[in-house]
Amino acid sequence: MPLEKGLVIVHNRLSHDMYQLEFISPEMAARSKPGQFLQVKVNALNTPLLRRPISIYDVDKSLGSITLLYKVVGQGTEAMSRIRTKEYLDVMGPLGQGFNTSPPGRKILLIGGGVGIAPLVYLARVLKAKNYQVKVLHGADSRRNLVAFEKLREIGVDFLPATDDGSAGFKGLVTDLLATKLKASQIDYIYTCGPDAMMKTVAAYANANQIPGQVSLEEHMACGVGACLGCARQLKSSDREMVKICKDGPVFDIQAVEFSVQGEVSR
Amino acid sequence: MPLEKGLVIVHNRLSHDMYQLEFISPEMAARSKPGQFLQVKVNALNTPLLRRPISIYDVDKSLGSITLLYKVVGQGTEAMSRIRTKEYLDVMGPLGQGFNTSPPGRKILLIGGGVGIAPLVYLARVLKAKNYQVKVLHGADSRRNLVAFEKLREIGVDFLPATDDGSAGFKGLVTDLLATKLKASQIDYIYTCGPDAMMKTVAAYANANQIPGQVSLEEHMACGVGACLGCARQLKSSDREMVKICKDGPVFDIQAVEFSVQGEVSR
Amino acid sequence: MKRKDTAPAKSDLSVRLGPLKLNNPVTVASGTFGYGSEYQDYLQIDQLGAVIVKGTTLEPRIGNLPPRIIETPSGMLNAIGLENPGIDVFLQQHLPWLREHQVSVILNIAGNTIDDYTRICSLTEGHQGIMAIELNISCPNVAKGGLQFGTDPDTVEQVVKAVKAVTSIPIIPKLSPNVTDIVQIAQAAKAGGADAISMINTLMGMAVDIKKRRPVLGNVFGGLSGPAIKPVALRMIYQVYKAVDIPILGGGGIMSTEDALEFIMVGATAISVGTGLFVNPLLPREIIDGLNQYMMENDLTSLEEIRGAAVL
Amino acid sequence: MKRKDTAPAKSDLSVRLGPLKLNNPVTVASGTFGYGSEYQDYLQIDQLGAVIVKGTTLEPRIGNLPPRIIETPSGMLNAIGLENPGIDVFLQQHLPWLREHQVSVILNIAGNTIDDYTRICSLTEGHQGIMAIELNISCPNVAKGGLQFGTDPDTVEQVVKAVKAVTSIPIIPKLSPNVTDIVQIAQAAKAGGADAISMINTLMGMAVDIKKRRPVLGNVFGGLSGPAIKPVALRMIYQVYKAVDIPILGGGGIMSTEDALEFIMVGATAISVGTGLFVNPLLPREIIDGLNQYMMENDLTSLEEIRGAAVL
Ligand SMILES: Cc1cc2nc3c(=O)[nH]c(=O)nc-3n(C[C@H](O)[C@H](O)[C@H](O)COP(=O)(O)OP(=O)(O)OC[C@H]3O[C@@H](n4cnc5c(N)ncnc54)[C@H](O)[C@@H]3O)c2cc1C
Ligand SMILES: Cc1cc2nc3c(=O)[nH]c(=O)nc-3n(C[C@H](O)[C@H](O)[C@H](O)COP(=O)(O)OP(=O)(O)OC[C@H]3O[C@@H](n4cnc5c(N)ncnc54)[C@H](O)[C@@H]3O)c2cc1C
Ligand SMILES: Cc1cc2nc3c(=O)[nH]c(=O)nc-3n(C[C@H](O)[C@H](O)[C@H](O)COP(=O)(O)O)c2cc1C
Ligand SMILES: Cc1cc2nc3c(=O)[nH]c(=O)nc-3n(C[C@H](O)[C@H](O)[C@H](O)COP(=O)(O)O)c2cc1C
Ligand code: FES
Ligand code: FES
Repeated sequence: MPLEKGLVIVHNRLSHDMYQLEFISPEMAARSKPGQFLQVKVNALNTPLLRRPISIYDVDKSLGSITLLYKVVGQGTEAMSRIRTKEYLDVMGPLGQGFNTSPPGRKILLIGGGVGIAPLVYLARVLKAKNYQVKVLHGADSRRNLVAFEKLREIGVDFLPATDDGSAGFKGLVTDLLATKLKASQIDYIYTCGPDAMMKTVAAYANANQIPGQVSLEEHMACGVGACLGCARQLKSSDREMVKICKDGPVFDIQAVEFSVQGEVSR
Repeated sequence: MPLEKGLVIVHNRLSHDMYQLEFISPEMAARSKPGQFLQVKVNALNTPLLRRPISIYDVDKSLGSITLLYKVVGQGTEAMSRIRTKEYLDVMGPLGQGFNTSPPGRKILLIGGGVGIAPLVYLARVLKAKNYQVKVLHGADSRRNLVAFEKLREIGVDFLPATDDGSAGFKGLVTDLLATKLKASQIDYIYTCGPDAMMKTVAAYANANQIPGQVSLEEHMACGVGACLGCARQLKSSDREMVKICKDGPVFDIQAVEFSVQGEVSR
Repeated sequence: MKRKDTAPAKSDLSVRLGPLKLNNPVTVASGTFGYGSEYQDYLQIDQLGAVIVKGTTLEPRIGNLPPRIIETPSGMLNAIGLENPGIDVFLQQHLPWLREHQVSVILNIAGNTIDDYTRICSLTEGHQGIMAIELNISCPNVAKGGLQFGTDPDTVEQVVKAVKAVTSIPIIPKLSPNVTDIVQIAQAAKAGGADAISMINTLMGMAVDIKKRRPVLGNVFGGLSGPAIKPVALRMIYQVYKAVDIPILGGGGIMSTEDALEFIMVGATAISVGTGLFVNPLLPREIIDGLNQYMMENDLTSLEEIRGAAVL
Repeated sequence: MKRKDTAPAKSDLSVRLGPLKLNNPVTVASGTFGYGSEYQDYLQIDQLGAVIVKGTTLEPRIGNLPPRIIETPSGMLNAIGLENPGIDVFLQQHLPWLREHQVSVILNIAGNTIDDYTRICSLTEGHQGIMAIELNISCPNVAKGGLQFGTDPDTVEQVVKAVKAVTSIPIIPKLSPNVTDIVQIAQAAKAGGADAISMINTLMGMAVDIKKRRPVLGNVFGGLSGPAIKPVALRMIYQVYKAVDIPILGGGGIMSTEDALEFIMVGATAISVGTGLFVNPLLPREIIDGLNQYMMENDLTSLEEIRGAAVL
């Protein structure tokens, strides 16, 4: 079912502005791949008008549920935080191309910044089940926003946090943790998702060390299915054609993307 | 304070579509008179855009609280029903001219239809405290929507319900109850609020029996304070001037109003 | 093929939009439905009254720089910039797919000059499966100093006349609402020989990124669509229905069956759903069902009975 | 009076709107604030940059039949029909009250003919306390076949010229957005001698009561205001700011300080709050405070520094 009203069974506030929502949709859960996303209708008022793209954070195929992790940043996510358990979530998906879940090599590094950890958790679960050696780096402002900690421990991956205030793990940027504490020779493949500045640094590192990998990009979306051409973006300034983030992405090869080609909208 | 963020202390569903909401605002409570109303902002999304006019249903001056009784009929009242206790209600008021609380005579009849009972309850309380003999007629579809029953019993007035399905009190229209079971000579003053058709019948009865009284009218509102001229209405088709329901009313003398001068908007 | 008469409780939703016979009045607006395949998981597209495909030009276009869309109160601005693969690719790749799926296709075309429009129309000759051509005349018209084609009555009449001369396919000019007098434009379209008119296209608007102190959209201006513009769309259709005898394909902010009924009651023969698809991809189907139910509840045998009913 | 320099952390919000010096750029839009007294429980009206009073005509008018307003997505339609007590009552009853309250008053006037406008202006001569006159030229113009005054550049120029000839009070024509080319209208206003222009008035729209199968509003059409129209307002102000050298009093859907900043960044010198007042009667005060804070955070000494900053 590409459109679902999924019963909300869990909706928790994890930190000041981070929430976790789990809903039931066995078919959607069965079809979801790491890196894909859903278009969520946050309320019945048509305000905000458009659906909001939210990554698939985790899937429980036995329960037939999908979990989302989101951060309240504006009126859409604020309205979303008001959805009650036992209500039905109006979602479209799974949408987009997910991550490559058969990367070359064995030693896999996942780097998430902030809520950018969301698409990497289900990826970690799938890679781990395929017996890859998975190491996850997660950068946050402080300990209380390392919200994926428990899931990652349960999945059983190697977890290295970095916090701005040093309240847990490495004190500083997650990219500094990468540069100073890891050996490039020990990494076969890199996945990253987070703020543009972070992904830019990670991509430079990957390219400098000739490590293949993938990134997950964001762009404002309307349809989410490739029909409106609203989410177009040039991957490199030299590209003549644009890609549709919703349909051709949101995941792209790390080498294919040039960061700072254009800025994000700040409002 | 004509604008208040009042702490919501009670918000209950009373029947299928009727809710009762009590919030704290000592100053607003102190200033409120029966028949006045509030302009309620139902959420923070600006959708619906305009505030919703809701009558003052009851006031507890010692607690400093105001209670509203409302029926969910559209997206505004639906959004209102989602306000949680401990949140703050954004309200303007008290607005408009209330009922005459020193009516001539002693034997006072209040007739409410459906949620039109709302402004009559606080009126009953005030009149009762002034030692008037108060009789309240309330028409509803069935017993479960006689939601003001407990408050009226507590106030200690004579209460005569009428229900369409006969599940409580008189079986039939409240206007038939009035016509068949009451003696006009036993009524010194009439107040009424409810659907136009009901008020029209009550007004005809009052006029035929030369009983003075007041009605509470409704019209779509924007400002609620007399600034936009949006809620204008002709009281009689012969009137040259229009009145502003929000500021000149919502209460008017029963003799001054001709019903069916114009229809309500049905959408 | 004969329609099954055994289907339970089905009203006859068919409408005649000028020379076009549609099974039902519900179409999807150009630019919001791609070339038809994008929404196939959500809708059985052969159930739609018609599919109006993405605006197509003579040559391929890469469109505007991002950001291309931004949400606004009850609406959105878009400045896609007519990204499309060009008419040849449409005719060779997309049209066969649409034909296979037995969809009624309305081709939406755009150009910078009258010549562009006539050349695209000529190219479509001999290709089966295009039910009508919708002329998007809201593009900047270089010859007229940057104002849009659709804002000048004379140009509207000329462009319609010119395309009518080169094709036998019914022509539906799509009117821009960014004009002083929509009736005058509709009259010009009719004078040019239009078979029906489509209205409204987007209102021109913009948004500012106050942090960056610059326009949000890469293109500065964009087209405003969605529920925000519904009151303007209804007003313009009302005006045209009252003054000009031409069938109207109406849209602008339709989000529900009730909205569709408003459009029909001010005179629209068929309606289009655009931005509403993004919010609810099942909307066209829901409106078809909703209209069916409305007709049964109100004992209507044809939507003709309520068309223009609210026009005084 | 000297301004107190001891007040903590206050930016200089004053602006010059042509010949007018306003303490701050925040005004309240005509027709949404009555004659000033209605909102006095909510706002200290002398703190406003200016109060633009209800549209006033030569003779009293009783206005349109109800319903006069209806909510729409992120907006509302109004068809008040210029209910007002006439210019005499304004001058005798309302103006003295406003003077007493030390408010900067902009009188909004409307008429059916050029003569109406000049006669009202003449009547205001000799009355203290009117800082400027806003000309509402969006009323139906009988001489021009029912289209509005504000939609024809020649008429705009004529009416402005005519009123400038009879009064020394600064004149601010208020432009209708229901036009093909707003720049042309603004140029005409300037050519007529306007001291500033005000924009935008409401977009013409309507709504249908599908149960009754008739228009909702007693007047059929109404003016669309509120956040729904903000993108259109911003676009038009951007266009005019870029092309015409005239100060702009901008508004249309302003609901927050951020909205006000968008208007200033596309070129508005002052802004007006209309429909937003109904939602939040404290809004003008909140915007004044918000702009003050913005100036401090961004080290601005004058709003001049960001005016038109987003115009490319
Ligand atoms: C493929 C994809 C996956 C995502 N996954 C997650 C996730 O798992 N968890 C999470 O918290 N967030 C995720 N985001 C970001 C999330 O979509 C935005 O934070 C959200 O749309 C903001 O909506 P708002 O109304 O709260 O904020 P506002 O800033 O008020 O939104 C205003 C407008 O901007 C758009 N917008 C704002 N930020 C973004 C953004 N970063 N990307 C795209 N559109 C944006 C909104 O859709 C809306 O149109 C994802 C984005 C994309 C594109
Ligand atoms: C003075 C006054 C006192 C009122 N007191 C109460 C009360 O105590 N309890 C209660 O349940 N209702 C009361 N109402 C009616 C209440 O205001 C409407 O039911 C409510 O506005 C409907 O909003 P909605 O969005 O849920 O419905 P919708 O029908 O979706 O509203 C659409 C539009 O119509 C307007 N509207 C709809 N019905 C009415 C109406 N009857 N009067 C005015 N505007 C209307 C809304 O404000 C809105 O603009 C009162 C109305 C007035 C004028
Ligand atoms: C993303 C997007 C792209 C559009 N592209 C086109 C187009 O290529 N050609 C065209 O004539 N109209 C185009 N439109 C306008 C729509 O077809 C429609 O006329 C308009 O959006 C109003 O309807 P709505 O409010 O239902 O969306 C586009 C609209 C949107 C939102
Ligand atoms: C109820 C109402 C009455 C109005 N009356 C007038 C008027 O008398 N004269 C005028 O020039 N504009 C009038 N307007 C238009 C407003 O002044 C303003 O230009 C318009 O509403 C757009 O701004 P807003 O979206 O902030 O409301 C009125 C608007 C409303 C909502
Ligand atoms: S969001 Fe519509 S094409 Fe990507
Ligand atoms: S609601 Fe504005 S005058 Fe009554």
